[in-house]
Formats: sequence, structure tokens, C-alpha cells
Amino acid sequence: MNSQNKAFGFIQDHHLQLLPVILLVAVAMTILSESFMTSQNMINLANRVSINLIIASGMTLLITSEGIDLSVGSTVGLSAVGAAIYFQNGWDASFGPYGAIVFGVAVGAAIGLVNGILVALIGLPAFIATLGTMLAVRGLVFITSSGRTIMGFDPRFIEVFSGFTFGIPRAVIVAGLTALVAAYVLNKTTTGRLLQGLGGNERCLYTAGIRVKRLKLGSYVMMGMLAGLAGLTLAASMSAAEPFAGSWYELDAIAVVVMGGTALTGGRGTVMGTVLGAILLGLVANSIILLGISAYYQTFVVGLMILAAIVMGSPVLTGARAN
Amino acid sequence: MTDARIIGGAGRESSGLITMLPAAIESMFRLSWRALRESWGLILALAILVLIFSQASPYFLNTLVLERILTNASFTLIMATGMTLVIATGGIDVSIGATLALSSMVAATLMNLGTPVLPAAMAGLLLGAGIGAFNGSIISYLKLQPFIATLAMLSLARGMTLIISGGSPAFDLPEAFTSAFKDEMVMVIGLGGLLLTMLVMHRTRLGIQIRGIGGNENTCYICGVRVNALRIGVYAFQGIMAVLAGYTLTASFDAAEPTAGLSTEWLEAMAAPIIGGNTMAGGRARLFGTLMGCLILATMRSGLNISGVPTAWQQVAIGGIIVGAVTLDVLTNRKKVS
Amino acid sequence: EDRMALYERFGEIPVPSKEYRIGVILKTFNNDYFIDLKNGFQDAADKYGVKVEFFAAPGETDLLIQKQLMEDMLVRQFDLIAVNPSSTSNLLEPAARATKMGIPLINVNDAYISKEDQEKHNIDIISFISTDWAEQMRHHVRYCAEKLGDEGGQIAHIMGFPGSTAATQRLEGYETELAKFPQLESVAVLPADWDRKKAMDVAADMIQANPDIKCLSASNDNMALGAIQALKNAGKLGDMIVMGCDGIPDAVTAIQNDELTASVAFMQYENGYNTIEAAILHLEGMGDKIPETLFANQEIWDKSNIDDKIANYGRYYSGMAKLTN
Amino acid sequence: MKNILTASKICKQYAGTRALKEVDFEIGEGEILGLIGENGAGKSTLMRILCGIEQPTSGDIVMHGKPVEFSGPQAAQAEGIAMIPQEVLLVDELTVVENIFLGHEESGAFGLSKRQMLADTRAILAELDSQQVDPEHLTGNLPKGSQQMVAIARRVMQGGDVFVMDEPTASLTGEETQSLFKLLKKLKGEGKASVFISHRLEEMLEICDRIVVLRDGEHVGNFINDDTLTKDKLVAAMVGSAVANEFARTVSHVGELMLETDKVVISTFQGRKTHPISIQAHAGEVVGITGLAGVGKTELAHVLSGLRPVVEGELRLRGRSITLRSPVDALKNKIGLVSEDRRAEGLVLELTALANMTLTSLKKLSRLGRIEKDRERQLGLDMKDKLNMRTEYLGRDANHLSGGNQQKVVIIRQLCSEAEVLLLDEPTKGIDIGAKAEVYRLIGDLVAEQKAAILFSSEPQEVLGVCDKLYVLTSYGFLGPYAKGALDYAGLMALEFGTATSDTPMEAAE
Ligand SMILES: Nc1ncnc2c1ncn2[C@@H]1O[C@H](COP(=O)(O)OP(=O)(O)OP(=O)(O)O)[C@@H](O)[C@H]1O
Ligand SMILES: Nc1ncnc2c1ncn2[C@@H]1O[C@H](COP(=O)(O)OP(=O)(O)OP(=O)(O)O)[C@@H](O)[C@H]1O
Ligand SMILES: [Mg+2]
Ligand SMILES: [Mg+2]
Repeated sequence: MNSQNKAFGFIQDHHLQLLPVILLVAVAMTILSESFMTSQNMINLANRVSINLIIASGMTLLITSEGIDLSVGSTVGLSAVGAAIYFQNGWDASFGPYGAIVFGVAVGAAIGLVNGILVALIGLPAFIATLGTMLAVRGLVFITSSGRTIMGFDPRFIEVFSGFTFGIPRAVIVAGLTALVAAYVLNKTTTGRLLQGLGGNERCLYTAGIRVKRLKLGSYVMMGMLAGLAGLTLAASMSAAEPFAGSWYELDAIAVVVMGGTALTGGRGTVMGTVLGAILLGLVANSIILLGISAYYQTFVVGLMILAAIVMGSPVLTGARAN
Repeated sequence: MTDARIIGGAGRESSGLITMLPAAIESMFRLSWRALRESWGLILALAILVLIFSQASPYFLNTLVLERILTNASFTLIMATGMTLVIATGGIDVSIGATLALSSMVAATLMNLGTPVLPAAMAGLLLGAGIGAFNGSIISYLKLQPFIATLAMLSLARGMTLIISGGSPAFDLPEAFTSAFKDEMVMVIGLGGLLLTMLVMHRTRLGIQIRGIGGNENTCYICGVRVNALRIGVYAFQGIMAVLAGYTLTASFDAAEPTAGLSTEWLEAMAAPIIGGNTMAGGRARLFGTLMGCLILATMRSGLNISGVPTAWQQVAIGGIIVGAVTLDVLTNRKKVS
Repeated sequence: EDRMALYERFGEIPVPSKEYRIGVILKTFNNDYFIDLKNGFQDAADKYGVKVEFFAAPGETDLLIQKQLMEDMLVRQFDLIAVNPSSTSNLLEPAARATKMGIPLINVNDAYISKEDQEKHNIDIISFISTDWAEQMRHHVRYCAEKLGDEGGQIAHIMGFPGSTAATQRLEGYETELAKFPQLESVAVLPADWDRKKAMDVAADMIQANPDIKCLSASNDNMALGAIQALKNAGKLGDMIVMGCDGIPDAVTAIQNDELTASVAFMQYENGYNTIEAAILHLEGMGDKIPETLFANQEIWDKSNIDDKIANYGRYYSGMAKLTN
Repeated sequence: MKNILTASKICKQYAGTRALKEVDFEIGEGEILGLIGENGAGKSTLMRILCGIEQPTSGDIVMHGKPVEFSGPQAAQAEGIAMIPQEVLLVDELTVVENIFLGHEESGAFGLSKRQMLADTRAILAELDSQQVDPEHLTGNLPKGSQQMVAIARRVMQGGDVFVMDEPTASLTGEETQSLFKLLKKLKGEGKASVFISHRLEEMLEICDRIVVLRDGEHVGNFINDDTLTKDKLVAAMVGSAVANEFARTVSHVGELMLETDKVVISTFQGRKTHPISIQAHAGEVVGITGLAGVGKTELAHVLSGLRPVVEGELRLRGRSITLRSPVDALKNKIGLVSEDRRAEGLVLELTALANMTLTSLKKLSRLGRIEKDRERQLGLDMKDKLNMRTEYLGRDANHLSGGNQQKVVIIRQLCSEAEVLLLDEPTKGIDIGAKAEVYRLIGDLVAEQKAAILFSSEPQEVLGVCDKLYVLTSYGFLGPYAKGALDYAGLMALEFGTATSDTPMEAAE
């Protein structure tokens, strides 16, 4: 049944597996804390989710094509620092404040390109190749920032990401758009179809005469650019770039992608699920603080919530097909 | 059901010690030969590293350094051995760092509460095995993806550690405990564990079946392999290895640190097997490769430290070397792995 | 010059009889605070003509890496090693080895290798040159109590990475001191792992849950600045006292701009500087002049005194150049 | 003859379809039972149920007189049922020995008794005349046929009372099939029963005692195999109507020269160089390339589709020399391959049948990169009509299609992508006689549109029946072309086995 829908582009029902969990938590929180259902808190929540979502949207496409990128966290750091340096060196004088955006995304693209070459052209396992770049790029962040927090961004640059439009934080809008585009690409376009194919049976695509390497390369560059974008969003929202900015973001991103129902074995992916996963993760973090759970218990509770979420989404319990 | 077998019953009786012993020895030789053939790219990489570093620093070629490298490699090896099996089943376990911290903290706390060393240590090991078994169970029975299942466990164990410790380390542990896991004991545990595992993987059905699960779970199931039990076993084993690693760390610190095993420890334990030519897809268990992976990582770190390379540049170098080593390996012999 | 006036601790420092090689192992370089510490070492070394080499793990929680780092340092035959351990225990083994090899040790900054451990593992540590961490948060609480007066109010604490020494000890100081001020009610203690973004998210939610917090105490400036960002977003900047710790350049700027209320500044630069002087004294056989423990001064910096503080100390903050001129 | 197993009123309901409707089924000791039916009739499903791999929606199974419930394959095995599934289930990463003993490894005092297992493996492979298979080779790299033999060996090794073989001969060659039959007879002699599924009716008539026919999940026929039973009877029962000459297809006039190989030498998977190969495929003709397994048919197909390099010689398309660096170039030159190994190379099992069909023609189905789903669906509908596939299959994931329908999907892909030279490697492997006829007809229609088709097949009847022009690839030389009718079955066999006195090849068929 659901696979039939899929052929005609409808959302598969089990992409929404996390929705009940989210509603559950939301309802519980509304009862437990009066400050939960306030517009301000919703804005906080959205802000919290946005950066992770930008990365996770790209990661969904990548994982669907049976790839993975552990270097996104470091890339976030480098693009943030890159933007900071852009202003520090006064390049905005010649290229304007918005040049920093181009620069940050370009930095991301460059790292993505390196990953792409390692994985697609040389044929390294994505996991180890991007683990390597993860360490190396973090090193570059330390070097370029000389270990310091860099400030002094042009307010116009900051406005782009941290301002409001129709009362919605721009970061959230950026994230929302990213997710929308990702969903569109995955479900409606040739590229998306081929990415699914790539994750399902690379040999088949190759035999059928599809430019597999170019496709892979592209997907890593795309991931890098999105990580770059996330880095800029981060820098703007902090109006600072830190040496450790983005550490472990890759774990968060992969976590929400998988929670959402995308299989690390490739072939099947859902941006919808990823969005819900990101929301859930942010919701948990937010709830814990609103409930004032003691510092030392937080990590544990987060673990508990994730476990609960994935268990409820388990193919066995939801009856969905196991990948 | 052997009676139902139709063909090839010939010469079953003759299978005794006399025929087995040479067989065992011979196959051991064949194995080590194959291991060398499979991983000469890595051996080459290691040799290159040693060459470079010995040029870079006069202090590098030095028994003390060699000892350090072997110890550090052994430490990673303890966890990497378990990870190799997990990866062979097509899984992954990101919770080992947290498991390491939690069980060490529990054992240490028990000791400080006056529990005798042996029961306390046992408790820790059991806890580790339990955590592993839990991972294995939810992965097997709820068909959860190993990555996310163990990621949840990471938070749980990490959190538990903080709750128990209240954020501060548990120190001055009984001499009996620390001395049992200190210094050369790290090497003993690391290499001992590796050899034992190699033996199991090559001389018992478990070896075949574990790789089988990674290769084609469905087939194994149909052929009557007890897939779930086996997988749970593998994760439990990984848990135990994580605890042992934790104990060596705790012993050398003479304290159980709440922040132990936070990053590098488990990242390297996951990197080593893959550097060693094991594929995330599963179906392979190249333990010798894993050993090489650990040696490469340890040599790299010590080498960079001793050559006085600044931390930031070290990070870059480490990333580069990991990629370089794997590239060399891929280009020399390994089939493309996607 | 005024630095002498400020920091002279040991009287006359002899001219080193040879160019000593001193190894310094820090937690990390990737944090303004540690960079200032490093500069203290460097300036002193330049002044007295000794050689320092710096080592550090990438992050503050990389216990194992730091341990391996020091073990590898030992082969490089330094005349003296200054250690800034990431935890009270992770450097015990290499430290013991160093002592066995006859390399003198000075314990700089936070994680302190305790007397018991020194005996148990036969480690000789010449001196502990550091700062009183708990004291810093006591400063916070006292400052807050003074500002809020008798009617007091709600106060909250944003702590560093749970389990790291500085975070734990500072939290301890915060809690012990609070006990003395019944009018102050601590409504939340939340971790933000020394991370500015995390601190922003945490603070945002915290003020959401507790609208009438009067005072935010952050375990370091970085997180305090994160909190400031959250207040800005919520349009609550200035509604409450926000206090950081370390007195890093960004914090100073923030104080000057009336964003950050106060920061507990202490001369990490000074610690570095003193360590080199102590090292030289020891190596020149004048170890008797060195006290067992030596704590850097620390004081509250806020709008009232920030400018002359900068005027006096500014240049000793490597990052301050951009502020002073 | 007493029954070993009786299944009554078996029903199986899937998400989409009812695969089985109240099927009754019994099998007796020492009986070889044939099971036939069109693709999707429910044969495999029924077998999967008998073997405990799937549970029936309703109905019950009685074995040795007592009712049984198979919770899983192990349970069924315990009762003595041995299954050889349609899709060869081996662990590619394990060696032949390891596969054969998987789950039943032999241990001695020093752990695994590898020698013993090696010996037994050699013994059983010899029993199946597959000595050439190296027991310590990774099964992943074995030829399909050998893989099938290993799978059979494993089952036999592990023993049982009822042997269920789902289309074992689909990927077997003539000799291999004969050795399999030898085995079946042996089992029969020991009073063991076997269920044997195949789309090759000749085989059925040759080996089976009794033949059961399924149609649309219903039991529609039960024939005792005496000499009165004919292929046509079976076909009629299967299809519901008689199929005229399955090889019938429109013969069209031969047009321009399309693909041409000039003394091309290639290397086989086993690394052996072939003799120089010179073939000419004109528009409007079906060129056949046959030969025993292992001679390199698939490799030649791979070379012509850019998957393998040319060792020597030159490829020409419409007279102009081309080099195919990769399948991308092949696609550019409108050369399309229908791969022999459908699961490994042909399909993306996670994608729907429709998505698999349009995989290579997305460009023309999309505007600005956006796939126009209704146009895609329309194309799918048109295509599936040509090979009468059910509409509901379009939306189903490829791995939930029956074997034959999977094969159809792969062929349809090439039709969609408008290939002008079609390379078909064993295109009718595992598809039913009706579908076969359609595939042949389809090939006919294609060449009628002035396209060229090259058929790589090891089935003599097929190549003799369908091809306008035939080349024979042998270990001692490359023979041909032979015009249609220039060779008969015996003649072809003689050539393949090299026992023929030099047969004068005709000049290029015009
Ligand atoms: N897992 C499944 N989910 C849904 N439908 C299925 C599934 N497996 C099989 N089917 C459907 O059940 C019917 C019977 O399939 P089956 O594989 O038994 O056919 P078959 O007789 O073996 O055909 P073939 O000769 O091609 O192997 C087909 O319509 C098939 O599409
Ligand atoms: N190393 C290999 N890589 C990929 N496929 C292989 C390999 N070896 C054998 N095969 C597969 O095994 C099958 C047998 O190949 P082989 O060349 O031995 O026979 P063939 O001439 O293709 O005859 P047939 O097509 O009847 O198998 C082919 O389908 C091929 O796809
Ligand atoms: Mg079938
Ligand atoms: Mg072939």
C-alpha cells in the first residue's frame, strides 16, 4: 500500500512515526509548565532546532544515498571562523558584508569537495574518510582562529540570519527553506530519485549508465555547503565564532535523521521524518530546562527520551517494514 | 540430523587429536600469511610513519617511546577488538566511551564504599556486559538501527555516570585493583584479548556465523544460525572489552573520571578497525588489520607529540594520516567499499 | 615599572646560569583564557632568557590525550615541566615518571595534584601556582547579594562541562556561599559545557521558565556572553545582573557596553609569569624562596572600575591591545 | 505411496494482493512433484509457507500424519523440510565451505574441524559434478550456476525428508541441470520427496512424477506424468489458453549495420583471453550469441556495454569506431544492457517497479529536474501493457515482485530509454512461458523498428528459435554467423562441445 503511494509521491505514513511522541511531550509540557506554550518559548525552541535542521536536511539526502559525513561539525566551525576572519581582514570593504555569506558557503563547498573526491573518486569508506576530514578541519579551525573567540561581525551580516520576518526568526526561516528544498529534491526530482537508487543498488545505477561518481561528488559538496550555511547561521546568532563551534553537531544531525526513519543502509529516506526528529530533540532539551531538571540528570533524561522515541518508532511496533 | 545426511560421511571417525593438531597449526600459518597479504598496505603506511618521525625527531627511536606506543595501541586495541566483531555483524557501537566511564565509576565507587576489589570489578564487568546485551537486544528484537540505539545508550550511560559521581572523580583506589590493570597489564589485556578473539573467530563456528550475520542475516536465519542470540553476545562482548579498557584507564589515573572516554577513546576504537580494512557493511573480521590500525594511530600521536608539532597542526596531520593510510590500503589491495 | 609593583612575588630573580628548557603542558590553547596564561609564560621566558615549549590537548576534556602528550614530553629532557592537568588524576602517572627521572614539576592552574596523591605516587611538586576557583563564584554570590540588598531575589547558575574540575569546584563555591544568604533563592543550576551557543539556548529557556530571575551567574565569560545574547533576543537585556568569570577581552568589552554586569578577573597572565620565575629560582637552587601554594589575585570588574583596570592591566591581556588603543 | 506432507486450504494475503487462495497440496514419499504456473502465480509463496519462511493467512499443514505449525524456517527444518529458495541465498563474504556448513559447523577437539568439512564439501560437490568449484573460494565471485550448485549442496548436506527447490535450473546450464536430476533421482531412491519448480516445461516432463499447476494463486491442475502428458496440456492449464509457437515473431527487413566488433579479444572473469570475436548486428535483426557457461557470453555483453575493457580489436557503431569507457558512453550511444544478474545489477530493490523502469529515462520525463509523475506513470502503463504486467505491480517495491516480473521490469527499462542496440543477457531466465513468448515478440517488434538486438543465451531452443543469425562462443574458437535454420539442436551442441566436423559458416546474413 504505502509503496504504492510512494510511487505517486505521497508521504509514506510511517514518516510521521515521531508525531505522536512529539504531541505527547508537548501536551505533557503544556500541563507541567505554564511557560511552555508561550510564543517566546516557541521561538526559543525553533531557534534551538534550526541549525541542526539545516545540517540534518542535507544529511538525509546523503544517508539516503548510503553516504555519511562526520565532518559537518568541523565544517560549521570553519565557515563560522571564516566569516569572522572575512570581517577581521576588512574584506567587506571590497566585497561588501554579504560577501561573507558567499565565503562561508564556499568554505563548506571546498571541504565537501575534498570529501567527495576521497569517497567518490578514490573510493574510501565514507565513514573513515569524513572522520579524517572531521579531525583535520577542526585543526584548521584552531589554526585560523588561533584558538580565540572572534567577534566583530558587520551588523548587516548578522541581520540576515538573526533578524525577524513576520515575527519568525530568520534562522528558522533559513532552516525551514532548507528542509523544504531537501524534501522537494528527494521526492520530486531526478536527483532525488537517483540518490535513492544510489543508496539502494549502486552497481545497478552504474550498469544502467548513470554518472554515479558525479552524483556522489555532488551530494558531498551539497552537504558541505549546507554545513557552511549552518556555520554562518551559528556565527550570526552568537555574533561570535568560537574554536569549538559545531563540535559534535554531526552526531545530533545523524541522530535526528535516523530517528526520523531514514535507514543508514541507504535506499529509503524521509526529510519529513528528519524534521520531526529535529523538533523532538529540541523539544526534549527545552523541556528539561523548563522543568528545571538538575544539571547532573539532564544527559540521562535526554537519553531516556531518545530511547523512548526510537522504540516507539521501531519497525516492529509500528509494523512498518524493517530495512 | 547427521543421520539424514546422504553424502560425505566418509572418514568422520579419523577426526582426532592426531589429525587436528597439524591442521590447527597449518591453518594458523595460512591465516597469518593471509593477514600479511591483506594488510601490507597498512604495514607500508606504518613503516613510512616510523621513517618520517625518526627523521623528524632524535628522540623518537627510543625504547621508552616504543613502550608508550605499544601501551597506547594496546589500550585502543582492547575496545577495537570488540568493535571489529560488532562491525563484522554490520553494526556499530558508539556507546563504548560512556560504558567505559560508567562501569569504571560504578566499580570505583563500590570499592570506595568498602566492597572488596574482586566483586566490585566483577560488578563493573557485569554492568558492561549488561549494557552491551541491552544494545544487542533492542537492535535485534526491535529492529532498531545500531547507530541510533547505541547513541541513546551513550546518553543514558553518560548521564548515569554524572548522577553517580556528582561530577567529581572517585579516587585513591585499592592497590590490588590499580596494579592489576596498570602498565604492562594494558598490553597483556590488549594482545591477550586480540589473540583469544582471533582464535575464536578462526577456530570456532562463532567466527563464521558472526561474519555471516554481517554478510547476509537472512541466510543465516534460514540456515538455523541463532542470529539474535549471537548479535546480543557480540555487543555484550564489546561491552566487556569497553569495561576492561575503562579499568586500565582508571588504574593509570588511579581514579575513575566522570569525563573519561568522552571523545578520542571511542573515536579511535571505531577508526582503528576501519583503517584496518573492516567494512561498515559487515561480513569481514580482519583482526590483524585492526591491530595495524591501532599501531598506526598510536605511532602517529606519539610521533607528532615528540616532533613537537603544535596541537592544532597535529589535528590536521592526524586527519591527513588516517585518510592517507586508508587510501594506501584501498589502492594496494582492498576492493572498493561503499 | 608597574608590573613589578603589581606582581613582584619573589624579590630579585637571579640571571639563569644557562638557557633552561622548560616544558609547559596546558589543558588547551583553544580558549582566550589559556592563551593569556601562555603569554604570561612567554613574556617571562623572554625577559629572563629561558626557553619554553608549549603543549596542550585539543580540548579540556581530552584527559587521555593530555596524559599521552606528557608521557611523550618526558623523552625530550626538559629541565623543568609546568603542568596544568585537565583533571586531578589524569597526569599522576607521567608526573610520577617525571619525578623518577628527576624532572622538577610545577602545578599551574586548576586541577590540583593533591598532597595525598603526591605522596601515594611519589610525585615532587615544587609549588601550586593557581587561583581559588570556588572563591570566584563566592565573589559572584556576594556581589549579587550586595546589589540586590535585603529583599534579595532569584539567582541562577550556568555551569561548565559537568565533571570538569573547574566546573565542579566553581559550582561548589556558588552553593556553599549561597547558604550564607537566605534572601537569595537559587532557582536553577544548568550546564552549558563552556559553550556559548549552548549557554544562549539554556539561558533563553531558563528566563522563560523563571521570569523573575534577578541575577545570572555564569561559570565563565564565554557562557555569560551566550546568556547576554539570549537576553538580547528576548529583549530583557539590562533587566538582570549577569556575571561571568575570567575577564577575557570580549567580556571586558561587554562590560564597557553595559551588557555584562561584572566578571571575576584574575591574572592568568600572572600565573604564567610567576611560574617561570619560580622555575628559575628552583633551577638556580633558591627553591626555599618559593611558597607551596601561590594564588593569583582576583577581583570583581564591573562598570565602576573597568576602565582603570584596563589602563593598568590591559597590556597583560594579549587580547587587550584592541581595547587599550 | 503414503503422504509425507499435506497442506489444505492455504491462503496468503499480502498488503496488495492475495497470493494464494485455498490451495490444497500433498506430496508422497519418493515422489518428485513439479509445480508450475505463470510468474506471480504463487509458487514461491506456497513454498515459502511450506518451509516456514512465511506463515499462511489461513489453512493448515499436516506432516507425517500430525498437524504442524512452522513458526520459522528452523521449525520447518526440524520437521525435515529442506528449502532451496528462488533467489540463491548465500553469504557472498563467506567461502563455499563456510556457506555449506553455515549453522551446522563441525567442531572437534581443537575447534572447527576444517579438514573434515573440506573433505565433505569436496565429496558433495563431486556428487553434483561441480568439482571445479574451489571450496575455499568466496561464493560472491562464483559464476551464478556454481552459486546455485553450492546452495543445493548445502541443503543436501544438511539433509531432510522433503526437498523444496524453487527454480533451481533457472541459472543452471544443461550439464548442471542433468547432475541435479541425477541427485533428485538419488533422493527419490531413498524415499525422499522433492518439490521442483521450473518454467522449463521440458525439464518438468523429463523429471517429475506428478505436476501441479497454479494460476493466480489457485490450484488449477494436477497431472500424473505419464507419456500422454504433453507440454501443450500444461501450458493450457497454466495460461488458461493455449500459447501458439512461443518463438513466433515478426521477421523484418534487415537494415543498416549497427554494432560491429572487429576481432575483439576480451578476458573472462576467470582471466582467460577469448578468441577474436567478430560480430555484425544490423538494424532489424536478432543476433544470437550462445555457448556453454563460462565461455564468456556475459563478459562479451559487459564489454559491449562498457562494463569491461576491450583487450584487443575495435568496436564500431554505424561504421564509426567507438570506445566505451563506461556504461555512460554506452547509454550515450544508445546501447542498452539487460543484465543477466537481475538482483545484483538489474534492479534497485528499494525502488518501485515504476521507478526501476524509468531509471534511465528520467531526463525526458522531467522538466527542470522535476519528475512529472503522471507522464512517468503513463509511460509505465504503456510499457507494462506490452508485457501484460498487472497495473498494481507498478507501485510495488521491486523486491516484492515475483521473479519473472522483476525480469520484465529490467527489460522495460531498456525499452523506455529508447536503446537502439539492445544487449539481452539471458533475458528469459526464470520467466514463464507466456512471458517468454511476449519477450520474444517484443524483441521482434523492436527490431521491426529498425533496432538491433543481441541475445546472449545458453538455451539452445531459444537461440535456435528466435535468432536470425547465430554466433557460437566456444573454448576452441569463435564460430559463425549461422543463418536461421542453418543449425539444428544436435548441430549446435556438437559445435558447443567441439565435437563437430568443421561446419561451413554462411556469409553475413542478408
Ligand atoms: N512480500 C510481498 N508483499 C506483497 N506481495 C508479494 C510479496 N511477495 C510476493 N508477492 C506477490 O504474491 C504473488 C505470488 O508471488 P510468487 O513469488 O509466489 O510468484 P511465483 O509463482 O513464484 O512467480 P515466479 O515464477 O516469477 O517466481 C505475486 O503477485 C507477488 O507479486
Ligand atoms: N568475477 C566476477 N564478477 C562478476 N560476475 C561474475 C564473476 N564471475 C562470474 N560472474 C557471473 O557468473 C556468471 C557466469 O559467468 P561466466 O563468464 O562463467 O559464464 P557466461 O559465459 O557468462 O555464461 P552464462 O552467461 O551462461 O553464465 C555470469 O553471469 C557472471 O555475471
Ligand atoms: Mg517464484
Ligand atoms: Mg552469462
